[in-house]
Amino acid sequence: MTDAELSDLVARSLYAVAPDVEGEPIDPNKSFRAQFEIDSMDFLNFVIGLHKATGVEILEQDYPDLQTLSGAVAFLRQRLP
Amino acid sequence: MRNIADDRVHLTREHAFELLRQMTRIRRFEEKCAELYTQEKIRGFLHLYIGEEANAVGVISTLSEDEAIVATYREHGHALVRGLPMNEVMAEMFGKAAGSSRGRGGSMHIFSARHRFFGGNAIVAGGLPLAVGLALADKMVGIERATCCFFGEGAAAEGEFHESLNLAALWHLPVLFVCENNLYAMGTALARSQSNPSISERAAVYGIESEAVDGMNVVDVEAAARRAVHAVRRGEGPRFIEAMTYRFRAHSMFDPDLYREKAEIEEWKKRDPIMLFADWALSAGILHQDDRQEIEAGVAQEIDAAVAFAEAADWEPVEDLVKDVISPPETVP
Amino acid sequence: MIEFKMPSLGADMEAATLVEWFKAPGDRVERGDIIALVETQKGAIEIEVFNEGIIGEQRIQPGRKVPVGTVLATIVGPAEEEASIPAVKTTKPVEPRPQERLTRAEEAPAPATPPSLRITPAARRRAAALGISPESLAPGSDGIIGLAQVPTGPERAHRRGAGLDLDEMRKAIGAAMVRSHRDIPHYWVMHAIDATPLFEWLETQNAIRPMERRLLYIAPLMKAVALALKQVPELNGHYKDGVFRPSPAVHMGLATALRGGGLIAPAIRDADSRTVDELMDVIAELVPRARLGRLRSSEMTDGTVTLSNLGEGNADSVFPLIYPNQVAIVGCGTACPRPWVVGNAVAIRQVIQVTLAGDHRVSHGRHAAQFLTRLSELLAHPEGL
Amino acid sequence: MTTRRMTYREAVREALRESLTRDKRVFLMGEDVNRYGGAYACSLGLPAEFGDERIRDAPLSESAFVGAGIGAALGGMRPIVEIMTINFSLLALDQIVNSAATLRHMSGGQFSVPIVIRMATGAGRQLAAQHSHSLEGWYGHIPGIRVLAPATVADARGMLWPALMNPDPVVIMEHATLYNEEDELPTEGDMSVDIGKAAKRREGADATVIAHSACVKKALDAADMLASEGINCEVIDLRILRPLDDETIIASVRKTHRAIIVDEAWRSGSLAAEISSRITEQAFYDLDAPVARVCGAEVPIPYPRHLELAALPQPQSIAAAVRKAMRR
Repeated sequence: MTDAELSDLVARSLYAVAPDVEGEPIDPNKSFRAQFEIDSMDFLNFVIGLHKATGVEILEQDYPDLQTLSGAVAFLRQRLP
Repeated sequence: MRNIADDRVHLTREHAFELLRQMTRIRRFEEKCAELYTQEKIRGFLHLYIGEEANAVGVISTLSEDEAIVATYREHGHALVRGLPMNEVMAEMFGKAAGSSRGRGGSMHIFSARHRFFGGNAIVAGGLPLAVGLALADKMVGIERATCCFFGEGAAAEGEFHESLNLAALWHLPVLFVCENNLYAMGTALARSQSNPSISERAAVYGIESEAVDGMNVVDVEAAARRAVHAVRRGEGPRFIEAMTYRFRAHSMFDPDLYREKAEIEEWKKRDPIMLFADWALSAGILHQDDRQEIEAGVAQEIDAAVAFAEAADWEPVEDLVKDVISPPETVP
Repeated sequence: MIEFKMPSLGADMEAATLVEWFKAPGDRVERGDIIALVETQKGAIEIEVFNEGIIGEQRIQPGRKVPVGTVLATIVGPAEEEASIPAVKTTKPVEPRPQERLTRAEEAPAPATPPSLRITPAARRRAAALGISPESLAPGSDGIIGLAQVPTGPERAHRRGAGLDLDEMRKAIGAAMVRSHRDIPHYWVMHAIDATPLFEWLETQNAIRPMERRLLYIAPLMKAVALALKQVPELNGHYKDGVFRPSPAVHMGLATALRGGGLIAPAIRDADSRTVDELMDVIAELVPRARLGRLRSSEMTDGTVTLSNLGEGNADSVFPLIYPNQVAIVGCGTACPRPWVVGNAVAIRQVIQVTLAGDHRVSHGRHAAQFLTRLSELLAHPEGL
Repeated sequence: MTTRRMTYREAVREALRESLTRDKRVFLMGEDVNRYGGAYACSLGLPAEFGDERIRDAPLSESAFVGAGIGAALGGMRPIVEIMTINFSLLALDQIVNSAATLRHMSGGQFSVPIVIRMATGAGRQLAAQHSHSLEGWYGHIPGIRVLAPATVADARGMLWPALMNPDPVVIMEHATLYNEEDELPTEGDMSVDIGKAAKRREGADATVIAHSACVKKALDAADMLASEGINCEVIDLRILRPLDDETIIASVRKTHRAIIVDEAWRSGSLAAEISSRITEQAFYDLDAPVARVCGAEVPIPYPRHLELAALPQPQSIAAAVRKAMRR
């Protein structure tokens, strides 16, 4: 999967848990929380969505790596076979 | 014992005793009601029958128990003679649930289905069409009995009086009309309201055999009623009795009696039906002084019991206010 | 002795004037004798006596107007020279009272719109259900706002605060809080709670749970708050029309911030009787729905208490205002590591500062303290939740 | 199921025949019901079948023969009393209001008065100011009686028997312009209808038109006109004027949010006023337009055709009221 495809996948997972922000541009280096007021509940749903889409196991200690678009893409690239 | 089969009066000691007892019951009952009214135990309108007792007693003693009675708002006496227990009548006067109409009617609306006593009608002449209809039902079904309708002379001014007499005569219906002519429709003297003061003559123009009788003489009333009711039962069509009578009390409790002379009232009181009959029966040796005392004592006891019963009875619960406006749903198909 | 009173001769007779006595004191009277003449509004009526005896005192003199029931004279009974017989009782009948009006006038709602606004009742109701102010709606060409002028549902929503007009929501929150601040005598009691056991328990739980079953700390926290409230009924229920009605169940409003500035507190019914996992499921389903403006009306109105958790920001503590007509709100600050005395040593612990705001018309500080103590006990043993 | 065509008048006659046949206690009494055949020919031919006793001509004594009907009902019969027009029924109002309606309650539940009183009502035949009025609402005011208004041939056929079996007084209002209306009815089977519920004569989502008697047809005509404009009316036929079937009315108004009440009677103090009140009492927050009324003009009904038409609700005036409620 290319970075562009991974980026798209992360965005879609985000929009799924926060449909009211769908279509808004995402700053890759800014935290989701700061940009879109994503809280822990949204974040948990987002993480579950990523897991379902990719099959990647995500532990609680991985959460800090997933706070931004670029971080999430890097995390997935590393974990995906 | 009530003898209804004969068309003549047989004044046995027993019968005389009963006539006097019934008149006395009405008199004492109503005197008690007047007292209770001033104490606010009885409210609404209270129309007393005092002075007119011979009519209800004379007429009703000729009727069988299944012969319907339709009466007016001055009907305590008729209800008592018909056999409604005094307790129920008194409770009705109080407005208690143990009353004959569950307390809902009061003095003017005493009803009893089991005594075929159809009220208690406070619309002047309103009862006449009902009596005609009851008689019509009997005639259509083929039951040979009379329906007896009481009303005052004031009713003769209403259209319903004339319509009903015409219908009863036209259809040959078994109705006994009894006009208790006490000379005053509330405060209006007969002569001030009627071009022809003879009510029985009016009945006659409809082809109804009619008779005027001394309403202060219970024997005369009974004799006339016996003749009439037998004719009615025989299928000879309606009969009409005009009983000339007088009420000793005002129209209702709150009536200063401005419209008639004291002397006139005093004159009529000399013809008090109870006094007249008692004096006659005593002098004729049919009744004795002891009988009078026995009657008075028995009546006093009955009245005391009735007052106690009414006092102790319950009010109908307010939750039942709208009960029986129409039939309960389960009885409606 | 018998009291002879002005008789009532009709329901419309209230009083009468005594015109003349026909009997004098000392005269013997019999039942039925006419003893006086009175003038009523209907004319002069002779009044009779229902007892026998001897006229005693005549208390009212001719010419006086007296109400019904006034004693006119006394009558001494025949056997009464020495012994006195109790007077005839003339107690009033117990009148069946007309059915009492049990309904009370509802609290008149403050006029939400100026009287000039012409809006149909159905349109006003739909607007209210959608959280839309009637003033913000454009009337039809006839100047009337009808159902046709009200959006039919969330599908017409615009971005950010989908389905909800956030400006209007802000106004509504403002109005509720103005009312709260004006009408409710608040008090606040704060307590710092060591939540380390909670976070440790969560960490171990989440490590072994599949991802979909992972818990957020709001779920056990809510459960603990609900159980603690159950112990102090004065903090859970509604105060309306001067009456406090405690609620047997805890329906917990969860203050939920909406993207774009809105705030809403949908109610989670029976929070006290659900398991932590059930609560987690409900919250996970409810919060996204709230953000889309797709709450059910019962969820908007059923809360018996509110929980306001600022745990995700950097707030040490919060002093919230009660949502009317509730009587308490629980505010939680951010859990953060703090020095904490454990036994005789100082340790680093995860501490949450919890504030209880109560309505002084219903409860006072001691109730708050009871609640906070109980909450702290419950959080010390999260496995028991 | 086979059907046959019959008029409203024939339906009334069939219902009379059925009742007289099924129950010996039933008899018909009224002015000109026998030799003449009934003022509206409803009893034509019945004397030959049932005799003069049971098809009983009465003199022009409304009070006495209605009162006699009440007495006969008390005496065990099941009388049907016909009053020629509702205007004449005023002469019998004393007996209906003071006796028939009161006896059960006033006697503490001892008596019931199972009488049926039929009368012709309404305008539309140029009979002017003493034969044309719609006073049904006055009867609807009185507790203790049930008031029926058959608007269809099926109701004219099916209401009489259940009315006779009802233990309380029932007044049946037959609109004089309906006697010649025709419809298909089954040739056999029980024709009895329910006498408790209103009926939905047309389903619609935009506005509820509530009518009774002859106005039901006018309301349906108006609904047809409006359908071509894209407005779908629900038409409720009240059928029973007392007790009113609030449930059906309110459910419909809750759905459509608009109510238009059609009543041939005068607006002031009318049945329409009563229904309007009930709607605002029970469905205020569902309303998207003020409750509207289309009523008779407040004049004695005049004789000339054009003035009589102008005095009564018409499909055009009903449609106009619906459009106004729709803000069109």
